[in-house]
Amino acid sequence: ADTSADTPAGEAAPAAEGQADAAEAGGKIAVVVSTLDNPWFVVLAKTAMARAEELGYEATIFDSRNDTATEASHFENLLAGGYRAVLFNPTDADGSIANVRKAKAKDVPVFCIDREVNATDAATAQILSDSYSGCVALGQYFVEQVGEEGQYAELLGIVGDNNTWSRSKGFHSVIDRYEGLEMVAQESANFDRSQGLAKMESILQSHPEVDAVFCGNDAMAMGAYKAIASAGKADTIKVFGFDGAEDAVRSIAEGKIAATAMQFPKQMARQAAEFAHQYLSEGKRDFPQKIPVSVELVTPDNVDQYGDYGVAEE
Amino acid sequence: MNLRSRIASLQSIVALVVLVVALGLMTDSFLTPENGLNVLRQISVNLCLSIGMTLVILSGGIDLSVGSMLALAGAVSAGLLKHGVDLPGMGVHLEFTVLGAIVAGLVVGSLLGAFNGLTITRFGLPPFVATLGMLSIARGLTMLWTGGHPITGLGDTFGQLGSGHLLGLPTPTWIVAALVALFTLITLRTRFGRHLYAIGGNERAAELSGVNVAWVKMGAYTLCGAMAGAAGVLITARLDSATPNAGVAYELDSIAAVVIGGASLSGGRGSVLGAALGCLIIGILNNGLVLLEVSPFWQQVIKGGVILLAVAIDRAARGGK
Amino acid sequence: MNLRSRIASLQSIVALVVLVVALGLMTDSFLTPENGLNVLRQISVNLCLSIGMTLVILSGGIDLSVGSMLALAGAVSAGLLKHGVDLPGMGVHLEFTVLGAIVAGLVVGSLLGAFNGLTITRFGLPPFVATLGMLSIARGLTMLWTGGHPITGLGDTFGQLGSGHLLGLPTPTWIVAALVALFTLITLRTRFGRHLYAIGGNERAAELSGVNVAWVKMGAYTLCGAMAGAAGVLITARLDSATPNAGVAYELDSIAAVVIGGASLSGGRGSVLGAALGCLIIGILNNGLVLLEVSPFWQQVIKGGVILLAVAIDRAARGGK
Amino acid sequence: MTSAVSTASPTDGVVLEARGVRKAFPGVQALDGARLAVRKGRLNALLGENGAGKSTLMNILSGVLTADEGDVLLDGEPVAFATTREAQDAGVAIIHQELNLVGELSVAENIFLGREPTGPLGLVDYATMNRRATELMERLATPIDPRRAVRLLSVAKQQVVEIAKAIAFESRVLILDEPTSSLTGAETQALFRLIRQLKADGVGLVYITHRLDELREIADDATVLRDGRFVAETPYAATTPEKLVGLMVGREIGAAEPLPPASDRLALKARNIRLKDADKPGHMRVDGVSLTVNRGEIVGLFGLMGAGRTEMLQTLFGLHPAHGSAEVEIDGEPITIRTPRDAIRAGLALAPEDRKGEGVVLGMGVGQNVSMASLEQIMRLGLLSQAGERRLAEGFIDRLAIKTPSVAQEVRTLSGGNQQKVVLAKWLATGPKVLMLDEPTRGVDIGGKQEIYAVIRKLASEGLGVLMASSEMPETLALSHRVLVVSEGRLTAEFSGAEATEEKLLTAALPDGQPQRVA
Ligand SMILES: Nc1ncnc2c1ncn2[C@@H]1O[C@H](COP(=O)(O)OP(=O)(O)OP(=O)(O)O)[C@@H](O)[C@H]1O
Ligand SMILES: Nc1ncnc2c1ncn2[C@@H]1O[C@H](COP(=O)(O)OP(=O)(O)OP(=O)(O)O)[C@@H](O)[C@H]1O
Ligand SMILES: O[C@@H]1[C@H](O)[C@H](O)CO[C@H]1O
Ligand SMILES: [Mg+2]
Ligand SMILES: [Mg+2]
Repeated sequence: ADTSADTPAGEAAPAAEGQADAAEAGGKIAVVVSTLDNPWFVVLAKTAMARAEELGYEATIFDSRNDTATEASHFENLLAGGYRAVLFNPTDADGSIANVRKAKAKDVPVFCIDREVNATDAATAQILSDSYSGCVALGQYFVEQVGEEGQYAELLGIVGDNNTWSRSKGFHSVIDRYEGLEMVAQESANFDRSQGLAKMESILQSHPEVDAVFCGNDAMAMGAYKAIASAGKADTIKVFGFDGAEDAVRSIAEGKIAATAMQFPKQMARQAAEFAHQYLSEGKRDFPQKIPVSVELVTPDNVDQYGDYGVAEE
Repeated sequence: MNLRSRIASLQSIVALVVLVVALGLMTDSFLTPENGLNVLRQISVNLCLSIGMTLVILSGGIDLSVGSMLALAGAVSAGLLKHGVDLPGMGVHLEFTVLGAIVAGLVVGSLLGAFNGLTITRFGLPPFVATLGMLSIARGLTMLWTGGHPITGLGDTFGQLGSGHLLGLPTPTWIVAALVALFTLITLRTRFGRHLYAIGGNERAAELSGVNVAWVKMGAYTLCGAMAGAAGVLITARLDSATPNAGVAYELDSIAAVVIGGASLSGGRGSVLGAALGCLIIGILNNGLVLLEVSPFWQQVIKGGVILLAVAIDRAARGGK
Repeated sequence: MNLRSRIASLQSIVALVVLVVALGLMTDSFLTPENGLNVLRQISVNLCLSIGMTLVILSGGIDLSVGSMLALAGAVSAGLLKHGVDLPGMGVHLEFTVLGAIVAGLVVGSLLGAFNGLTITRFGLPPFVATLGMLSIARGLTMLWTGGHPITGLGDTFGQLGSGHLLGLPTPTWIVAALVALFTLITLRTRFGRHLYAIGGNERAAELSGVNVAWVKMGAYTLCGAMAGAAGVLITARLDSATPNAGVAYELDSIAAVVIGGASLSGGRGSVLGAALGCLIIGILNNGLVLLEVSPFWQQVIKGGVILLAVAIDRAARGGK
Repeated sequence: MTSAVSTASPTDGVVLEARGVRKAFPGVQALDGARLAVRKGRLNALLGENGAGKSTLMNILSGVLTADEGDVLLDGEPVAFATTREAQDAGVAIIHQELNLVGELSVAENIFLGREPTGPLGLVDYATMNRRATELMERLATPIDPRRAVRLLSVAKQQVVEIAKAIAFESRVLILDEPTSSLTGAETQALFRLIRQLKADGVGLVYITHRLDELREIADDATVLRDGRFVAETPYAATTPEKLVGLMVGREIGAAEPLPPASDRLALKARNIRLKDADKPGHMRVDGVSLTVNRGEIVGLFGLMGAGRTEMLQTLFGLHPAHGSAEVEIDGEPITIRTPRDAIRAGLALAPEDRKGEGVVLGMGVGQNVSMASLEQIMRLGLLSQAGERRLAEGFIDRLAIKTPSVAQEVRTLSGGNQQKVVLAKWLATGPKVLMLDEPTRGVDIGGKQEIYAVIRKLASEGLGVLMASSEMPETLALSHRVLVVSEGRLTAEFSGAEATEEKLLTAALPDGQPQRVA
């Protein structure tokens, strides 16, 4: 398989046992990812692929383009194509279940990464980013920073996406307890930087006095920050993001953005690849169904510990 | 039957055969019965949309809203099946059988399509704008109906429609095959069908000949909506889930299939069979690139290139412009 | 100047005025100078695309690839500015100035556009298919060039292009205003422009009148690519970041703007000024819905509805067909 | 304005009647008190100059347009057809001036469009449809395979299909708006036979033409319109073509001036013009024709429909680069022509026969159409000068008496004859050395023809060479210094203007006619 992309591959040392069992390893592993239209998922998919290749497999990335039907086709094709395992980032917690079951029926193990499927008997294991609790933490930090009174805006991701809602709900589970915190605008900017910018520009028009904006991902946060900075309000309006993207982390260090929540896509992806290896070459079957990977709050106080989508590299 | 459209279909077959042979030589897993069934199943949704799109394109129009209509019809169908509906103000709760839910999906699609037809024929909106408006409206309505969340757990009977088999072939394949046959007949052998060609070929002439242009167009958009509804039901059944984002950008694939199949976007030329070939070409391309293990970034480059090549071969074989 | 297109532009003004008055009455924050500047800044990218799209549509074609060309041009421009490029096999590393990077973006756009023109005029591909292929190819190339990651941190000089001000107006607004003026002149007062209208109106008659149809079309697609390149540079400067998924689905907004501005998709009718009005209408709509604090679900429904209404008013005002 | 109303036309038997009809378009009062009566079993010839309002009136009678004022009476009852369908159902059928066919559909499908016979299951009954289409086309002496796509037929055959379409259904009133403008001998005669038959069956007919010599054979009455107003109605027997022309134009038309002498210096020399038949390998559409045109000379090309004249001119003009070839010299200079651009640059011009498809851009203004092939003339400082364009166009509007409210008027709204003049103006504006004309006066009224002839003569006297393909015998005879006869892609005869007669031309044009003095 060929990815001509400049994957920052193999920053973790190859696991010893992986090399030892390479003889029994080998074959093809599929990385099915919900979309590559978003750098976050590119990191996830490329890391999973790189790790699988280190472990001696041929790995191929499948892009579902945020479409569950395309994902279904990928599963059919890869099952026909003799893949031995699937490292899976589903498009839809419910819609993707049927796909996982198809694989299971053919004894092909599926390891979910980052997003879950709403069934406990389908995937072999699910390594999940806990968006909801991440946003609970983010919400608590939000109250610390903004105070118990004030006006804020929220930029939602794609409104048909589960992550959009788990993040929004996690955040509101905290914020809605404070009556003094008033949400004056809630818009969708589709996880997109330029839409984040345009929506924030307009929001600033009707609500110049907002104190903060909570964004469902870092791309929107960066766009919103641009609008705020252009309006000369960088000092008064606090921006909160989610993901831990490289430029967001840098912006926190530079004091531009208030906080984000670090997901660990690389760590999750590597772990999924290693699980698949254990399944295929070591015969391991007893995986925990759900392995939550906590989402960590990144603030100016601890930002030096973090890098691009993970902990800072030594 | 129209000679030109017959030739047009034949030419797309050339591109199709080239593609199949090339892929067959390049990978073992392509020319297997199982993979063949996969492709057939995978194209069924696009084919369903493309049948309706063919009618609209024949009439000289275009429908950008098929993906959104698909989503709303699928969501309504799933919602009614799962939860039924409270009739407002009457205190009555209606439950839906599988058949009832399917019919509801088709009705929703037809109504949306009829609305497109109305804005186009009654208010004179250009089809591009009218259906672009609908693209946005129907997507918004889908979000409102679902609250942005997928509707899942629709039961086995319903699921059979999408993933079942009949005499060795996937159920959706039977369904769309029947639709292809039906609409081939409609386009080639009914007055409605012939009038579609006439309107697309020369609307003024058709009107002066006494063809009820407005009604025929209404029919085309309504049927296109109905087909989008059918596609919505199929995709929901196949995934056992109606997702609010279903069908985003499907209009492009569907229009591409119709055009690759020999239709002209200025109307009057094209055929349902051609559209079916176009869907097959696109479906095989998607399937083949995956089997060849091409990286996703390169896939897009190659897919674009092959579409250009396929149609260029096609036009060259057809000779002249 | 073409009388018809003058009238067409005037009519879109009706829809625009209605919209502005309505929004002005409905919310205080709409009719402020600052919000006006916002809208101007926000529409600049779409306007840039729509100028090029106007040329293509006038010639009777369509360009679906503008969003992808925008992304590739922006990414190349940003990549060269930030990292320069190694000339393969020569051990030479080239660094780019801001101006050099901007020019590179325009060149990339022009080349992609010229390729579209070539497949259409030389190989006779229907514009829809040719540019659909390019949509896929250029997006894939963008992914390959960026590795799927955004390119950020491009420096203040470059950023000024997108977010700076000049005499109280945003820099991008000056740039697109100049482009609108330039292309209004080109379409209405040069041979090339006149030939575009002629080809779109009756390609055969134009050919018989000695118009070099292939060259004029090449020109239209190349300029459309160049405008997409300019839009790519602008959006990158505005965001201080070239994202690989920039411009997805922008073709629809751009075509919509041109059509709302009175152009006919069958060619020969439309104007750059009309397209500018179309962009304003769409931009004001997007801005207004946010100011009105309509929920995101309803926004889509209302946006679609208002587009339908705006164009319906427009057509009604223009009287019959 | 003498209102020479004759009372001799029968007042009984009126089936369809229009009275006091007014209709305005933006900038034009197209009809301003028009009237017309259609009588059972009689043919009323509707005459008038280009733009007099004939087609507009017919469009009102047949439900295409509605009148602003005035009455339409069917059997004495007022009617208002909202659609052509309603008119058809009431028994009023029309053949429009411009072809209204769907190119992609077959001949039979076009004939029965909107009224297809259906069999069981509501499916279109192609067997019946094709059989009836065959019968109809045979009645019109133009046997064509009913399954053939109309797109593939010549303009003349398409015109016959259009006629078949109108007579396919028993109508009580049949309106024919210039049905013969692209027909020649045989089809015209067949049409006249059919008209006589229809009259005998009691059908009332309206017939619009600019070929007054046709009327003698078929007309019972004649009605004249001028500037949208009713001028006169008279039984045909009680008038003469000259009187009718006087009523139409309101002035005397002078006798044709003699042709100025041609020079003996060559303007165009074309050798071995060849065009392969793209559909039938091995066949030639034009087979090695050589011809010359001197400066100041008008050379007529005569032939039956499909003889290959159009293709010959097209090949010379660079429109068939793939299949055609010719060795061309202009003013003694050998030139290579691969595209119309090459041809125009070398001083050739071609006013094509299909004005809607190849001549005008309907959606553009008169001025923009006129200047289209000579934009360099109106460039000022690298930009198109609108004033220059207006001057250029106004010059031709005067010279050719083009009837248009303004230079900016969309050509779409001009009457057919005026559109033809716009095409001519476009080519004259290029200042050609050799002007090729393909059916130059199709649809042009008598006055307009005279104006066009005068312009052609004048240009010839100034040294322009003219090569003119025309199916109108009188035009060919009156205007040509020399006539070349074409049959099946070859030259079969050459006559000087003096020796050419109708009979000689026709004999030479027949496919197996004996070659006489082949050039
Ligand atoms: N749709 C229209 N819009 C504006 N003006 C029109 C329209 N149709 C016709 N006219 C004008 O109405 C007048 C009458 O036109 P009409 O076509 O009836 O003439 P006609 O007698 O049929 O001429 P011809 O012999 O050239 O066919 C002309 O001046 C023409 O320009
Ligand atoms: N049998 C045919 N099949 C396809 N096209 C045809 C056929 N006959 C004529 N045409 C096309 O129709 C056009 C006009 O036909 P027309 O009969 O006037 O030809 P022509 O040879 O120019 O005859 P004429 O000498 O009467 O002008 C020409 O461009 C010719 O190419
Ligand atoms: O975690 C990812 C990223 O945050 C992305 O930006 C949107 O989708 C989520 O699933
Ligand atoms: Mg007329
Ligand atoms: Mg001819």
